[in-house]
Amino acid sequence: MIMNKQKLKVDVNLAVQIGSLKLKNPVMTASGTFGYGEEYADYVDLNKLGAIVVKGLSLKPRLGNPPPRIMETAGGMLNAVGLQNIGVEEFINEKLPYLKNFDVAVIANIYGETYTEYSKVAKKLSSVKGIHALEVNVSCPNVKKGGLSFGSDPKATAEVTRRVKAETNLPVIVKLTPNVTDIAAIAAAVEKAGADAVSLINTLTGMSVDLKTRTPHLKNITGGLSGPAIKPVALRMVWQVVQRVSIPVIGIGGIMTAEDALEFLIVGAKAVQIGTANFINPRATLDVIEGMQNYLIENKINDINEIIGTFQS
Amino acid sequence: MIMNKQKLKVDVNLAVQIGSLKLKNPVMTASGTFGYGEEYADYVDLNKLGAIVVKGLSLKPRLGNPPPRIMETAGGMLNAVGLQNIGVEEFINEKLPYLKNFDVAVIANIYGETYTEYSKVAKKLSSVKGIHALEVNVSCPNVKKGGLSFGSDPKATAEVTRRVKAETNLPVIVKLTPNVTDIAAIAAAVEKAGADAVSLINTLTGMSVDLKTRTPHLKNITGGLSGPAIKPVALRMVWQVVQRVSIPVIGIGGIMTAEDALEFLIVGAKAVQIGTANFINPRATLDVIEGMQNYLIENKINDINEIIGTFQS
Amino acid sequence: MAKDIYIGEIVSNEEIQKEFFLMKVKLGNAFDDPLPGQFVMIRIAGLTDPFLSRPISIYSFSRSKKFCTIELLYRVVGKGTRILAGLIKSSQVEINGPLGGSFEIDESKKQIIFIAGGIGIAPLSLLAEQLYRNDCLSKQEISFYLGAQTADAIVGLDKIQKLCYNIQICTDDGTLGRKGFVTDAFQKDIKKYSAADTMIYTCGPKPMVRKLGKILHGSKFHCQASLEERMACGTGACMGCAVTIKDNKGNLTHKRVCADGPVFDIRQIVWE
Amino acid sequence: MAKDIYIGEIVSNEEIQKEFFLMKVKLGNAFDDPLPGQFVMIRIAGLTDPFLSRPISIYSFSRSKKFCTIELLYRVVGKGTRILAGLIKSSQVEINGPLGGSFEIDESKKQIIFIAGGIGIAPLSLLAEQLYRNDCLSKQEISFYLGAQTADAIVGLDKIQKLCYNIQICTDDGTLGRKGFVTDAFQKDIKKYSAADTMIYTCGPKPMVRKLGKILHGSKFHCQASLEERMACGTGACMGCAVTIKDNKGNLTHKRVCADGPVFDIRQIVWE
Ligand SMILES: Cc1cc2nc3c(=O)[nH]c(=O)nc-3n(C[C@H](O)[C@H](O)[C@H](O)COP(=O)(O)OP(=O)(O)OC[C@H]3O[C@@H](n4cnc5c(N)ncnc54)[C@H](O)[C@@H]3O)c2cc1C
Ligand SMILES: Cc1cc2nc3c(=O)[nH]c(=O)nc-3n(C[C@H](O)[C@H](O)[C@H](O)COP(=O)(O)OP(=O)(O)OC[C@H]3O[C@@H](n4cnc5c(N)ncnc54)[C@H](O)[C@@H]3O)c2cc1C
Ligand SMILES: Cc1cc2nc3c(=O)[nH]c(=O)nc-3n(C[C@H](O)[C@H](O)[C@H](O)COP(=O)(O)O)c2cc1C
Ligand SMILES: Cc1cc2nc3c(=O)[nH]c(=O)nc-3n(C[C@H](O)[C@H](O)[C@H](O)COP(=O)(O)O)c2cc1C
Ligand code: FES
Ligand code: FES
Repeated sequence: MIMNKQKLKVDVNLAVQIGSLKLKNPVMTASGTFGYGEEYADYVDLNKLGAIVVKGLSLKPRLGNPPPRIMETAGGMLNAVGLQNIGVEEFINEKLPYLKNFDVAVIANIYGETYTEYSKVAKKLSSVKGIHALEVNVSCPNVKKGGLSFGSDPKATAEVTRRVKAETNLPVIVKLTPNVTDIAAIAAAVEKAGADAVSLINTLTGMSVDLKTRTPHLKNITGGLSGPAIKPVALRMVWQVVQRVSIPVIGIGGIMTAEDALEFLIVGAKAVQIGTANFINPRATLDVIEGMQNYLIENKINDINEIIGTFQS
Repeated sequence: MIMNKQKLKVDVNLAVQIGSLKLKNPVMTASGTFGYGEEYADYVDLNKLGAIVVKGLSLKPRLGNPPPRIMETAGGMLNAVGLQNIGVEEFINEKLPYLKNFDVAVIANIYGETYTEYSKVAKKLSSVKGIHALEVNVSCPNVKKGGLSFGSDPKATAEVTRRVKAETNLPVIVKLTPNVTDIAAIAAAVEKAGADAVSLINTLTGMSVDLKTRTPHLKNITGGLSGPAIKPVALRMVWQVVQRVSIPVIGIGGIMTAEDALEFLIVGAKAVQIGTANFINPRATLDVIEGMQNYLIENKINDINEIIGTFQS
Repeated sequence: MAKDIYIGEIVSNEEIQKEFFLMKVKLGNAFDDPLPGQFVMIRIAGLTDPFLSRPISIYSFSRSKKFCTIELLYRVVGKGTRILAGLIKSSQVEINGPLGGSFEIDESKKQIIFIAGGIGIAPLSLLAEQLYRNDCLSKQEISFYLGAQTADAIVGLDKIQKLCYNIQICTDDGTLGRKGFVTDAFQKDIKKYSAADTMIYTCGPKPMVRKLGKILHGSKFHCQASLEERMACGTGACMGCAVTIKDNKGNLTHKRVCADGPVFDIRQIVWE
Repeated sequence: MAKDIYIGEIVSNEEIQKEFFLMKVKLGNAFDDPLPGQFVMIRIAGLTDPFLSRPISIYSFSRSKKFCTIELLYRVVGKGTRILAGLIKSSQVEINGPLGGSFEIDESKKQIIFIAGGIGIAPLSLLAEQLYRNDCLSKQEISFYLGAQTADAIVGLDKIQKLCYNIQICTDDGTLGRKGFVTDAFQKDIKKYSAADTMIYTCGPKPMVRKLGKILHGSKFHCQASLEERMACGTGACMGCAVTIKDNKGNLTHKRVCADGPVFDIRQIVWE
């Protein structure tokens, strides 16, 4: 069995704070790439994770887009899953109980096609135990209605934020889309609207063509680009947003290794999410956590917070 | 010597028309990646190219950004050259004469920090023989002033287009930045302002961090991401723009092979530009041209124009 | 039934037929006994291009005291398989598995029919082997319909010949066995079989499975089909490998080939 | 002097010292005779990760009737060189070269001084060899100052011992030769040399070259330094490998290490 390096005794602190949410380490799973947790339980001790962000939840179950839904690209992949999910009710009844068995923060990623849908999903999830925060997806580029239109407009994004905040006492993380001219402006609007944190980036919209048939590789034509290919764009946007807002920023995009994750922390992200890397290496999350520990030990730093935002520009 | 496949007798037509500009094939070099042509003359018979787009020219010589200027990324690279160039005068006197020795279309990529600079550069280049078109860079993301601000605003981009058109009789290609929310809207504005064609995409803004020093890998901090990593985004944007405008669209972004180039043609690009691929394979342009010929022969198509825009969405 | 990732060492990787390779991979003994129909996600250790792992069925499996060995029978169709084919002895591959569900074995069925197209023989061979070993069946009762475009694309024959009595080979161009589609060959024989006592297992290209679905439509034959879709995670997390299924209540849903499949009741598969 | 791309076959690739490798590559005979100081861009045929080619100096060169052979002496410092180090005999590499300008040989200078830091010895060795072969100089007149952090990082000694009479070795930790920086060792000896009759050639880590620049500042010594910068094209097209140079008129410009260099007059180099 690989990547099962011997556990080293460490007294370095990896715990970070996202608003009122305390995490044992800054490594979360990215929504849609880790299912509802149990899909990776054979590979990963879920108790070791900073947080599990579950697949995006909508008010009603969603069938999602027709197949084919994914395609490989250079250093990444395209997906057009179309937010297929079991709906918030079934999540609460079927999936949440399993997650409650673990000592790990559970973050529900929510999605709506109208302001009211966002409110309702937020309300439902806030009425149950076992959920530690909400991540609001205003940016899924795969669904023509909703997602994109909200996330690319500062006003709409702010309004979604207000609606969700009005329904919950849980920390609210707004997840931003990179398919915009000025992501920092949107982050600022979201902060003003009361968000407790922002996470970025969601996928960059892309496409690819099957030469044999001259048809798109994805039935949905366009899909979301993720993986190491987008890391430089994600890191740039996180850095821009960190300079603009004072709420915690969660870095996402192409993180494969602890080194990648540390780049995000150094430019100012308080935590990171691991997405596509889970597909390439099911133990990516644990490897990143272990790599962070080793980095701190080698550099004689005893608290991860000491390196956050230490970028020398 | 490699990639020197035996030349096969072909009677397939590769010639395409970009407005009034006739090209012997749809394969151009991307500005800034092929120098002024002579840098690649040892590897490539320049007569075989569809067109040579030279390094971006400004009114006065530019020192460019301090080093380090480039960094490798997953499936691509970051650059922050900062438009170092010899200036339009020296180009006309020192570089253009050399290019005139070849039977190839020469396209001058121009850049300004003010509307007047754009006008002046356009005027100077239009007064000399040997230049077949102007490509207006409104999108270089590396220079804080100019570039980005023009290209991310439809009005400013349109104004630059009008200024340049007013000074020249050469076909004017406006090169768009991908760092925007709605690239099709900008393309539409540019078309309305009289552009003869649009080319896209320029680089996506990104960055990367040196963990040892916690400093940026690029002195300029941010740089432009290019290479196969960005191809899906480029292809998506080209497809969106093709649907929106009726002027010719030139596809750019991550093209490494003939297959990549054909994807752009199929979604509707009339021609393509090869950029970063030249660094990986100095003969990339010729390999793409040859690959296109082979594709046409294998598929019994005798004119490249027959596959342009044949995307079945 | 735990899945995990292992570093496998290539024992051999031979081109047994033009474009068809048989890869023997040595794995740690912790690797679970695979069930017929299960697959692995394979990638080259340390290589990030190709980016995604490739799903390949487990063609055969054996366990010794110290380690176990899986065989993968694969066809070179693109970038990833071409690179796999280039791997030499003792190269390392990352193996994630065993993944997915398996074919169901119904002891009550006296007659087993396999219908395979080209490389579709891979998962069916492991099943045939197991049925034979379990000797819940005698050789006589296993019929194998094997089809491909041409003789060169018929693989794995040697192995199934040991296991099956009645083997029907079809090629579209008639270069081997009967000329025509394997599904047509089966359709010609269909009256020979009684739906009640028969279980059909199939794997092959979409058009073939689809055709078979049409043939069986409305009949009482029970048929388990192993499907293929592009995969990212292989473990049920990404929802990338969806196939459209009509459930018993008649509702359309998207199932995951990797986790809910790869084996589905052919009647439930919805073709666009 | 035409550059071109070639498929090279690895004849050998040995770890001659911890983390230091010597790679022998067989190339087509069309490969031009390299001048001392020139380099190649090397990548693994068909591999796209690492994405950019790596610039490596030509350490030695020989030509037979049928082919020619280049030797590359390199240190594993990161991803690309680690992968290069993993290549086995008869693997294929893509070689683009010979690239860049070369050291200038000034016959009028009677005394030659080499100052190398670690792997910086690579391009200087080829030059020493050539000077020796041209016998425009006798062994006595070549002094070689070779420095590194520690004994393990001193490479290529065997070869230069054949070529140079006076070899000064320095290590920061004193594990071999004098303790201290090679630049200090040279500074101690500087009075022994007459600026008018001496040519200094140097290559090594930035801090070393910079230090040497300071030492020589204001003196009449002529010194040619080979510099390193990250490269994309290696052929002068991308402007990526810029170094800041003060030209004779005192204006600051950015020169390309790959095309205008890699060798520059140390007096012209502007350090931030
Ligand atoms: C459960 C399962 C079991 C399989 N078992 C076998 C087997 O035993 N032997 C065998 O030869 N093949 C098998 N396949 C098909 C095999 O996965 C593909 O042939 C292979 O992924 C092609 O990769 P490529 O890079 O060569 O082709 P490319 O076309 O370059 O691949 C591009 C992308 O599409 C995916 N892809 C392409 N074709 C298929 C396909 N038919 N099914 C799924 N994904 C595909 C690739 O994985 C990759 O992500 C199986 C597929 C699945 C889903
Ligand atoms: C003209 C020239 C000649 C050289 N000759 C030799 C030689 O003979 N032997 C030798 O061991 N090394 C030599 N180098 C340095 C060698 O190019 C780097 O050590 C190598 O590129 C590091 O690659 P990496 O992937 O292992 O390191 P990484 O740090 O992973 O590389 C990341 C990126 O930075 C670049 N890079 C990192 N360090 C350097 C450096 N010092 N110079 C230029 N680019 C760098 C890489 O090429 C790559 O693009 C030379 C450099 C130049 C410019
Ligand atoms: C298959 C897949 C499904 C995804 N589903 C969601 C989702 O439901 N909600 C969401 O906010 N983001 C979703 N994402 C985006 C990821 O959470 C993440 O923001 C993005 O992939 C970039 O990170 P990465 O490069 O590490 O994957 C999905 C990504 C992938 C690849
Ligand atoms: C080193 C470098 C320099 C560039 N300089 C210019 C430039 O001067 N003007 C311009 O319009 N685009 C410039 N570009 C952008 C390219 O022309 C092209 O639009 C971009 O690299 C995407 O294509 P590619 O992925 O094929 O490289 C430059 C790109 C690179 C990598
Ligand atoms: S491949 Fe991810 S769910 Fe099946
Ligand atoms: S590496 Fe491109 S100009 Fe030097």
